[in-house]
Amino acid sequence: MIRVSVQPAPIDLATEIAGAEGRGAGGVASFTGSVRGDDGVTELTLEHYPGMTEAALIGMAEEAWDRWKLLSVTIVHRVGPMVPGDHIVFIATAAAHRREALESCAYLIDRLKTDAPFWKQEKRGEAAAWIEPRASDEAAAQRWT
Amino acid sequence: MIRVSVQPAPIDLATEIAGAEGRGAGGVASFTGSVRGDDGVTELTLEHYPGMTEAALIGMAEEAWDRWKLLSVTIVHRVGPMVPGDHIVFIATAAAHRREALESCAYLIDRLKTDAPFWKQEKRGEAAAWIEPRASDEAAAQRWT
Amino acid sequence: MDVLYFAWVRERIGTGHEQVDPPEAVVNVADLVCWLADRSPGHAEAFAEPARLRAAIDQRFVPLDAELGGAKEVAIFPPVTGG
Amino acid sequence: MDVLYFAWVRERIGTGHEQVDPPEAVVNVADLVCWLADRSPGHAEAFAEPARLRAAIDQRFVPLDAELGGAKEVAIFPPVTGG
Repeated sequence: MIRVSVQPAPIDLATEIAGAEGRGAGGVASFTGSVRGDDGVTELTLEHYPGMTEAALIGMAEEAWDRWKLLSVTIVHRVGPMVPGDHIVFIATAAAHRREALESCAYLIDRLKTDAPFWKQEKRGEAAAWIEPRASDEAAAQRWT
Repeated sequence: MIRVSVQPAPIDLATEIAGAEGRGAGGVASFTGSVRGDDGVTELTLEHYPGMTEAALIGMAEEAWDRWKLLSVTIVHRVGPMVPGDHIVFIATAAAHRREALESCAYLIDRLKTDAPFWKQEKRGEAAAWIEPRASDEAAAQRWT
Repeated sequence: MDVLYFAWVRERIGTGHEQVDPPEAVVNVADLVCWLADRSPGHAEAFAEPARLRAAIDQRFVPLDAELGGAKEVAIFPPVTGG
Repeated sequence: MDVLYFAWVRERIGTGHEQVDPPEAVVNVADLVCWLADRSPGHAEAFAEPARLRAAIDQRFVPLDAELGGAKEVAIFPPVTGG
């Protein structure tokens, strides 16, 4: 089962993690990314490319599915305005054994950082700034190739 | 925050994952291990060494905390009889960035497999068998040293 | 041809979408960016540093030297920062 | 000294706990296992292959050649299989 959702609504972790358990799964790995409030950020807005975003996420989910023989892949990404503490992204992978689940989950978050059309804008009070990509994210994605 | 629980009660994933988010966490990684029903297993019983188990889990949580500068560590391990689909173990780690959360979560499940006093007995109908340790688990734990 | 803009490229240009009909000399994405830059001061500002731009043709990431071919939808945007 | 058994060691011996008072010649865990093996056919069976045994002294994992010292609690069990 592959589930991909790009949504303005808050991510319901309880529902998503329960839904992520594939039949026969021995292990489910998940990653949840949240808006950090350190550094004075008061709001974070996620812009994306409707249509292409969903296709890109489904493409990565399918690659992970084949590479690690997964039983389920869930990718939920929020878009629009968020505040510190809100969940931006939830990824979960289920496999017969833990290694496949853990590795594919790390792969998906690394790929998602560099290969899906999302853009983050931070607000600190009235001041808005688009986030620059980090070289470390590019390096993280490269290690899977 | 370090939370360790060794319990006969079912693991409530929704509560545990919500509780695992440390203040200021940018990422939470989790791993949930479940009883697999393949191979004809009808019941799994987890025996443990009361007192030593909790101390061993707290020890590993503290090591991960120091090594990855974590914001929270949660380890919940069920004991007693379980059926296929039941959750055996839930591990979650929260950190400012994803790499620390993902790595420490993988570390903890590898360590837990080899360094905590749990023993699994599988039942297939009337036939009961204690599970033998797997060499791959030992190798997985070794890679962190 | 539909051209889409995102993030600060969109903000500088002042719109997220326009329809354009580039001349035949516009062969690849870099050519298109160069040609679009003349449309307004906002376009010129958005496209001042091509090294900071990324692109997609018909919803697939491509390098800036990718040929447009029969592209229906070209998107120009900054490097992505999701997750 | 309290001796604890777990998993199939416990099952073969028929109890998870006994109090014993080993002689001075019993210096390390391997000596203790050897000495305990004489207590019953169940003990003998449980301890037939020392390579399959693991141990803890006062709730810390130790190798079988670890000295007992002033140990209050020694546990003998198969390799662990949790998680």
